Amino acid sequence: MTLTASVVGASGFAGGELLRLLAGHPEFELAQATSRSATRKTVGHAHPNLRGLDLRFSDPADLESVDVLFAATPHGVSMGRIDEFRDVADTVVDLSADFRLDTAEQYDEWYDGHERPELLAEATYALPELNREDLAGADLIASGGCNATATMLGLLPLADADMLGSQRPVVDVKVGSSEGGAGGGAASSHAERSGVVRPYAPTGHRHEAEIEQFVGRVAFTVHAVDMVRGASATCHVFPDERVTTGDLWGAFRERYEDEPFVRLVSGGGGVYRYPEPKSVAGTNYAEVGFEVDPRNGRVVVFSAIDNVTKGSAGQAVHAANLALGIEETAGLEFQGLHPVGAP
Amino acid sequence: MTLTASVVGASGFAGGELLRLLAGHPEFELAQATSRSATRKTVGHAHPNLRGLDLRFSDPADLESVDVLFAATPHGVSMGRIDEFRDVADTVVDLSADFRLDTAEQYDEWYDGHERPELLAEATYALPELNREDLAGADLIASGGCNATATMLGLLPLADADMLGSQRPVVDVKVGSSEGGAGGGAASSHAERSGVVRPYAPTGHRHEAEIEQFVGRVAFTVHAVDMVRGASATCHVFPDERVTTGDLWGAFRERYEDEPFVRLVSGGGGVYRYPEPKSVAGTNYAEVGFEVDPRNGRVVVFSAIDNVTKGSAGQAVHAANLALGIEETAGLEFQGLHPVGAP
Amino acid sequence: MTLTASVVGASGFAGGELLRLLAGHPEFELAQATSRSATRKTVGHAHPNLRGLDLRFSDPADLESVDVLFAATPHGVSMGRIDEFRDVADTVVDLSADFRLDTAEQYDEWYDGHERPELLAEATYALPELNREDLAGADLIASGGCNATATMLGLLPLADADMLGSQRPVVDVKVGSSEGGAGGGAASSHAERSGVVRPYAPTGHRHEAEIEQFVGRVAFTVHAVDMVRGASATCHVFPDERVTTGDLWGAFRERYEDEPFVRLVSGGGGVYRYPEPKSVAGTNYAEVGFEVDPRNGRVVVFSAIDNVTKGSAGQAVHAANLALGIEETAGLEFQGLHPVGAP
Amino acid sequence: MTLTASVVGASGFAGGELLRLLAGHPEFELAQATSRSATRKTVGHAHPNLRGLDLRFSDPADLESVDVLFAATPHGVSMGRIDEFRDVADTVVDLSADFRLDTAEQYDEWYDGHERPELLAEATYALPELNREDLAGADLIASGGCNATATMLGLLPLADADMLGSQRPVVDVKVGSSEGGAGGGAASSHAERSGVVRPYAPTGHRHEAEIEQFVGRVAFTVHAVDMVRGASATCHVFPDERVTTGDLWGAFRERYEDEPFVRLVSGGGGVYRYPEPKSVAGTNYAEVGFEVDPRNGRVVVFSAIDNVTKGSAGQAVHAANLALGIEETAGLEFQGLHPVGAP
Amino acid sequence: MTTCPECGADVTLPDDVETGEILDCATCGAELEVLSTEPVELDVAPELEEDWGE
Amino acid sequence: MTTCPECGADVTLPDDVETGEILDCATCGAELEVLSTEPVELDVAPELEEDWGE
Ligand SMILES: NC(=O)c1ccc[n+]([C@@H]2O[C@H](COP(=O)([O-])OP(=O)(O)OC[C@H]3O[C@@H](n4cnc5c(N)ncnc54)[C@H](OP(=O)(O)O)[C@@H]3O)[C@@H](O)[C@H]2O)c1
Ligand SMILES: NC(=O)c1ccc[n+]([C@@H]2O[C@H](COP(=O)([O-])OP(=O)(O)OC[C@H]3O[C@@H](n4cnc5c(N)ncnc54)[C@H](OP(=O)(O)O)[C@@H]3O)[C@@H](O)[C@H]2O)c1
Ligand SMILES: NC(=O)c1ccc[n+]([C@@H]2O[C@H](COP(=O)([O-])OP(=O)(O)OC[C@H]3O[C@@H](n4cnc5c(N)ncnc54)[C@H](OP(=O)(O)O)[C@@H]3O)[C@@H](O)[C@H]2O)c1
Ligand SMILES: NC(=O)c1ccc[n+]([C@@H]2O[C@H](COP(=O)([O-])OP(=O)(O)OC[C@H]3O[C@@H](n4cnc5c(N)ncnc54)[C@H](OP(=O)(O)O)[C@@H]3O)[C@@H](O)[C@H]2O)c1
Ligand SMILES: [Zn+2]
Ligand SMILES: [Zn+2]
Repeated sequence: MTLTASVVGASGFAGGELLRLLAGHPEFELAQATSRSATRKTVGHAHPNLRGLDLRFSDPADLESVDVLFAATPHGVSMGRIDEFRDVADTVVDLSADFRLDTAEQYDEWYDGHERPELLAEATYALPELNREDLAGADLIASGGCNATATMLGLLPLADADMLGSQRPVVDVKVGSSEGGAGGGAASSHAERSGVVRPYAPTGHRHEAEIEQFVGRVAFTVHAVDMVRGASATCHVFPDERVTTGDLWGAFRERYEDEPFVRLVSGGGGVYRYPEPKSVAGTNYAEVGFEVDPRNGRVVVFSAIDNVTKGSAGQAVHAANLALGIEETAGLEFQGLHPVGAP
Repeated sequence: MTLTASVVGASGFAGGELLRLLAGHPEFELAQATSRSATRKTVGHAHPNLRGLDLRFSDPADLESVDVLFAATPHGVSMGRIDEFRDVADTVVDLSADFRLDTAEQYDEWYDGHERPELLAEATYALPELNREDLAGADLIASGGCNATATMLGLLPLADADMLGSQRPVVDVKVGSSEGGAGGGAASSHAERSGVVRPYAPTGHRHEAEIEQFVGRVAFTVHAVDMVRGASATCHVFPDERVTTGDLWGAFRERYEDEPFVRLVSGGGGVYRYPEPKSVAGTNYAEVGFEVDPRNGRVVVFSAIDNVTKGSAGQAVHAANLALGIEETAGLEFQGLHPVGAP
Repeated sequence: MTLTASVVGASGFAGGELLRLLAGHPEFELAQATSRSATRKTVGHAHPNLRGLDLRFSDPADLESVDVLFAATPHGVSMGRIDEFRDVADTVVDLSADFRLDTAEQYDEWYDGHERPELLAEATYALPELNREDLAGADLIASGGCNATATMLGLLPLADADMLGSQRPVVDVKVGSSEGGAGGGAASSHAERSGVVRPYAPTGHRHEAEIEQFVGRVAFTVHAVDMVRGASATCHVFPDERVTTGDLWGAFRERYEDEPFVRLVSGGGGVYRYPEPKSVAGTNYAEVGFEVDPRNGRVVVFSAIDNVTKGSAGQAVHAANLALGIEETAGLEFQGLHPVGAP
Repeated sequence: MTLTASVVGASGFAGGELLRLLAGHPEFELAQATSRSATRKTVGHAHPNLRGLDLRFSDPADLESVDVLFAATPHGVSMGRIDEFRDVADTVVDLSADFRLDTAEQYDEWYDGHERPELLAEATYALPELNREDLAGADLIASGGCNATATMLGLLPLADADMLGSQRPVVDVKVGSSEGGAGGGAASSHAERSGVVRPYAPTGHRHEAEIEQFVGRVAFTVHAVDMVRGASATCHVFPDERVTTGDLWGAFRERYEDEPFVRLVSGGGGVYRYPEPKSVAGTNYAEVGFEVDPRNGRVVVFSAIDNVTKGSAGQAVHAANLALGIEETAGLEFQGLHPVGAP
Repeated sequence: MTTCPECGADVTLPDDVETGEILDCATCGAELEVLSTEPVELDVAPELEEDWGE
Repeated sequence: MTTCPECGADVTLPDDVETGEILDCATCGAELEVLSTEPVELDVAPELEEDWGE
C-alpha cells in the first residue's frame, strides 16, 4: 500500500518535520508541500536537511487530491479551509488547535471564536497514548498540542491510578525556541533568546484547555530555555494518600508497558537518570519518570519530548498510521543521538 | 579605611568571583588567595579575567592575619578549620553550608554531622534582604545558599503579607552549570551538559533546610538548564484567600522598595517582562516578579539571580560590607550586560 | 570635570552599551538617549541591565546641546545628519563606517556612495592602539569596525616588525550574533542561528577596507558561531623569513607593553592558553597571542575582543577619553567574568 | 545476508554511534559492545538514545567470533590487539589513527612509535570519496580522521583540477566538543567549554599527516567552538591561475556528482547558503561549497560534517558496506533535522 | 529473564551471571544485586550517593 | 622581579621562592623553573604534553 500525502504549511517547523517523516515513511509518498512565501522554491531552500528531496513548494491554493492531507498552519487557518481540505483528501490531520477542543465554548474561552463549531464533535483528538482506540478510521484528526502532550503523558498514569489528589497539580514546563515556529521576532532573535530561563506563559497558556479536557485542571506555567527542540514538563502532584515508589512503578508500567513510544526513565546511575528532552531529540519517543518526595507528600513526574516530533509532526504521523491501519511505528523509528548538544 | 581580605578556596568559582569583587572594591585590599592544586600559580592561570591581577595562589595552610577572611570551600572544610580562620581574621565570612543552620539536628538531617555544633547559634546567616539588621558587627557570617537565596527573595514578600497559604508552595528551580563548582565530572562535561533540561535534584535538595528555617516548608525541585551562571526560582503559591495584582505590588514594594539589590520586574512590554537570570548575570542584583492566576487560585512568583554573585560571592561581600559598616553597595555596582548570551 | 553626553541610536546593541559605559563613567553625565521606535519608553525597556537608570528614550530629531555626541546608527545615517550633530556637540564620535575611510573612492568601492566626502579627510579614525597620538583634540571621530579591530590588533606588531611577509595573510574571523545588531530576521532567529558555524561573509567583508587602509591587504572570511558577544580573528601569516617565538614576543611586547587594554596570552598551561572572546566578554580588553608553525613557515596570531565593547562602544569611549584629555581607562575598568558561558 | 558485528570501545562517543548505526542497519546484527568501565551495564546506561536496545556491555577481553569488528578505542590500543581482533573477525575496521598512515616514519613523526609497522602497508585507508575503489574486499580498514575528512572533502576537487596552487592552503577548522571523546576534564567542562572560540590545535594537529599523505601540505589550525557534534573546515586556497565560479562548479561536480553522501551547497538565498555542520548533524552527509575571492586571488572552500558520523562511525560503516559488498548507503540514510540547535 | 524488584520490568541477564554481581535494570536504571543464580534472585543494591554537585 | 625567559615580561616572584620550584609567567603562561635564587634565574620548564583530546 502506498498512500499519497500532502503538507499544507510545509515551510514551517512542524511542516518541515512532516516532510522529513513522510519522505522516509514506507507507506507514504509525498505529493505536495505548500508555502505561500516560498512557492516554487525547492523544499531544501527552507529545510537544509531536505536538500536531497526533489520537491518544490506549491501554492496552498492549488491542492491536488491525495489520500491524506496534513495541515501545519497557525490556528485559525484550517477551520477556514476545512471543507476544501476534506474535499481533496479522505483523511485530514490538522496539527493546529482548531479541532482539539470538544465545544465552541471551550474554544471561545481560550482562543478567538470558532468558524465551524459543528465540526468539533466530529473531529478526533489524537494522542495515541490517551485514546488510541478512537483513531482507527478517523478522518478528521486533531493532533495534540506539544506542551499538553508532555503534560498528559506525565499525568495519565496517576489519573488512572487515582493518585492525582484533590490539590491541583502544578505543571512547570520548559520549552525550546522551535515552539515559536519559524516566524521569528525580536524576542526570539538569537541574541535575546540565548541562555534564557524566561517566563513565557506565566499563566493562562492555551494548552491548559486540552489538559483540562482530558485529565483535569492543572496550574500551568511555561518557561523558554536555551534549546531549539524539546519540551519538558515537571508535574508536582500531591496525592491524597501516601504513595510509594512501588505504587508508582505499578501505575506507570500499567499504563505504558505496551506503548511503543514511551520509555520509563527514573533513577539509576550515570548521567541520564531522569527524562531529558535531549535524549529524545529528533524522535517520536517520550521519556517519563518520577520521584517520590515523602517529606512533602509529593510525587514529582518528569516528562520529556521533542516538541517538533512527538509534540507535533511525529504525533500526527503516528495518528495517521493508526487511522489508516498502517503499522503504528512506521516511519517513526529514529532512535535519536548521543552525544547531542542542544538540539 | 582599607581592610585586608583573603580568600580560601580561591581557585574555585565562588572564590574566583570573590577575588574579582574584592580587587575592585574601594575598601578592601586583597592579601591572600589560596589553592592547594594551583599553589604559586598566578590567579590568572585559573581565572582568565584576572590576568591583570598581580597575585599568586598561596597554600591554604599558610594564612596570614587579615581583617576579613572569606572561605569558599566545599561544605565540611570551614567547620574543621574555623578556629584557625577566626585566629587570623576578626571577621570570617563562610560561603559554604557549614554555619547556615541553627541546630546540629538540622545539619544532621540534611548534611553529614557537624564538628562544631556549638558555633551554629553564634554564626549569623546572611541574606541582607532577610536579616540586614543582624549583620552589623557580626564576626562569623554564613552566607546563604544560591537556590535558597533565589527562593526566599521570591517568597519573603508573600510571607510578610501572610499570603503563602496553607498549601505548601511548589518551588521549581532552574540553574546553570557553575553551581556544580569548578570540579567537573562526566555529567558536567560540555557534551553531556549542553542543552539539557535535567532533573538535578528532583527532591531532597539541601537548600530546603535553609528555606524551611526562614520561610517555611516548600516542595522543592531543581533542574539543570543550559547556562553557566544563573538561578531562577519559580514559586507556585496558593494563598488561602484570593489576592489581586494590586495586593501583590503592595506586598512586594513594601518589602523591596528600599532594597538596593532587588528589582521588581513584572509584566510590561518588550522582550524582558519577567525576571531572567541573564538580565542580572555578573551582578549582585536579583529580579523578582509575579503573576496572578485567578483560574487556579495561584500566584506565580519568579526570582532570578546570578548564583556566583548574588547567590554566593556578591552576597558574601554585601554581608561583609554590612558587618563592617562599609557602604552597603560598595564593590557591587556592576550593572550587567545587554545583549548577553548564556552567561 | 563633568561632561554631558548623548547617544543617538541608543536602543541598539552598540547604543545600549554606550549607555551602560557612560552611566558608569566618572566624567560623563548622560543627557539624551535616542530611539525612534521606543521614544518615551524607559531605557530599561530595551536594555534590562539598565532598569536602574532613570532615563527615557527621546526622539533623535530633538537633540539638545551636549559636550559629546555618540552616534550608534547604521551606516549612512550619520553622514546625513552630521552638520546637526556637530552643531549640538563639540565632539562627535561616530560608531558607523561613515567616516572611517580616507577617500570617497574607497567608500564607493565598499559601501554605497558618500554624501559628505569632504569630511573624510577631516575625520579621525579611532583605534587607540593604532593611532593614539591622532586622537587628542579630535572632534569628529570614526570609531573602528569590530572585525577590523580584532584583525589589526593581531597584525600590527607583525607589520611594525616587518614580518607580514609578501604572501597575503589569511584572516579567518568568528563572530557572535550581536554583530548583526538588534534588528533580527530569519537567519538570526534563535532556532536558525544556534549552534552554527556559518560562513557569513565568505569574501568581500567591508572591514577589509579599513584593514587595507592601515595594515595592508588580507584575505578575509567571517563566520558566525554560537555566541552573542565576541569576535575572534585568526591571522595566518607567512613571514618571508623564519621567525622564532622569541622574535614574536619581542614584536608583540614592543607594540603592546604599555597598552592598558591589550593582554598578551600565548601558551602556558591550564584551560585558557590562547586568546578567547569569553575571557574578555563585557570588557574593553583585547587578548592577543600567537604560535609559530615552523613546518609551514607560518605564524598564527589569535586576537579576541568583545565586539560590543572593545569592538564598538568601549572603543568609542576610549577614543572620547583620549580626545578630551580624560584618563584613558576611565569608565572602562570592568575586568570580565569567570566562569562565563557564551556571553 | 546478515552479518554479525561487534564494537570495541562501545561506551565512547564513536563507539556509541556505531551501536546506533549498526542497530539500525539492515545487514548487520550487533553481537558485542565492549566497555571496561561499564562492563555488564546496559548500553542505555551510557547512551540514553539506545535504551531500547537489549544489550549489555561486555569485557573487551572476551571477544567472540563475528564477521566484522569495529574498534573505536584511543590510538595505540588497536595496534596492540590487532592479531586478536583479526582472529575473531574476518574484517576489522579501526577508527583510530593506528593504521591510517603509510609508513612507520610518518607515524613516528606525528604519534609515538608504532608497534606493528609491517601492517601499515597492508591496511586500507578509508575515505570512500577518496579511494572507494580500494575498499572492496579490504579486511583491515583504517577509517579516516574527522578533521582530515572535512578538509580532504573540501580540497579533493581542487587537487583533481590542479587548482591547489603553489602556495600552501590555509585550513581553519572549527569543531565541537564530541571530538574530545567521552572522557572529559577541566577544559571540557560545560562551564569552561561553553561559548568558546578556543584555539585548540594552533599548529601541529595530527590530522595534518593524513591530509599531507593524500592531498599535500596544508597550514592547519583547529578551534573549539560551541557545538557538540560537527567539524567545519574553511580552506583558503590560492590557485596559481585565476579560476572562475564556473570552473569551480565544474571541478566540484566532476568529483562529487555521483557521491551519495556529498552535497554541494554554495550561494543561493535563504538562511542556509553555505555548508554548515548543523545541516548535516546526525547524518553521514558532507556539505561542500566554495566562493571565489577575485580581489585576493583566492578560493574559499567550506566543508561541513558531523564528526561522530561522517567523521568516524558513519564513515566506518560506509567503508564496511563497501568492503563487504553491501549497498553503500545501507544503514546511513538518516537525513538530519531542521530546525536543530547546537547538536 | 527475571523481574526487576524496583520497577517490575523484565530484566535480561547475561548467561554467565554470578552471585554478588551488580547489574542495572534497563527500565529504571536501578543497580541490582544478584542474590542467587539458580533461580536468579535480584535485590536493589544500596545506592552510592553520587554528588551532582551543589 | 625578574624577566621571563620565554616572553621577556617582568615576573613577580613570591618572597620565599625556592630553587627547583616551577612558577608560571603571568604574561605568557610559560612554566618557569627556578634555577637559582640569589640572584633568581629562571628557565622555561619542559612542557608536559597535555592532551586536549582529538
Ligand atoms: N512548533 C511546534 O512545536 C508545534 C507543536 C505542536 C503543534 N504545532 C502547531 O503546528 C502548526 C504550525 O506550527 P509551526 O511551529 O510549524 O509554525 P510555523 O513555523 O510558523 O509554520 C506555519 C506554516 O504555515 C504556513 N501558513 C501560515 N499562514 C498560512 C495560511 N493562511 N495559509 C496557508 N499556509 C499558511 C506558513 O508558510 P507560508 O507563510 O510560507 O505559507 C508556514 O509554512 C501550528 O498550528 C502550531 O500550533 C506546532
Ligand atoms: N557555585 C555556586 O553557585 C555557589 C553558590 C553558593 C554557595 N556556594 C558555596 O561556595 C563554596 C565553594 O563553591 P564553588 O562552587 O566555588 O566550588 P569549587 O569551584 O569546587 O571551589 C572549591 C574551592 O575550595 C578549594 N578547596 C577544596 N577543598 C579544600 C580544602 N580541604 N581545603 C582548602 N581548600 C579547599 C578548592 O581549591 P583547591 O583544590 O585548589 O585547594 C577550590 O578553590 C561551596 O561551599 C559552595 O556550596 C557555591
Ligand atoms: N554590533 C556591533 O558589534 C558593532 C560593532 C562595531 C560597530 N558597530 C556599528 O554601530 C552602529 C550600530 O550598530 P548596532 O549593532 O548597535 O545596530 P542596531 O542594534 O541595529 O542599532 C541601531 C540603532 O540605530 C537606530 N536607528 C536606526 N536608523 C536610524 C535613523 N535613521 N535615525 C536615527 N536612529 C536610527 C535604531 O533605533 P530606532 O530604530 O529605535 O531609532 C537603533 O537604536 C552601526 O553603524 C554598526 O556598524 C556595531
Ligand atoms: N570523537 C570523534 O569525533 C572521532 C572522530 C574520528 C575518529 N575518532 C577516533 O575514534 C576513537 C574513539 O574516539 P572517541 O571520541 O569515541 O573516544 P572515547 O569517547 O574516549 O571512547 C573511547 C572508548 O574506548 C574504550 N577504551 C579506552 N581504552 C581502551 C583499552 N585500552 N582497551 C579497550 N577499550 C578501551 C573506552 O571505554 P572503557 O574505558 O569503558 O573501556 C571507550 O569506550 C579514537 O581513536 C578517535 O581518534 C573519534
Ligand atoms: Zn527496574
Ligand atoms: Zn612569560
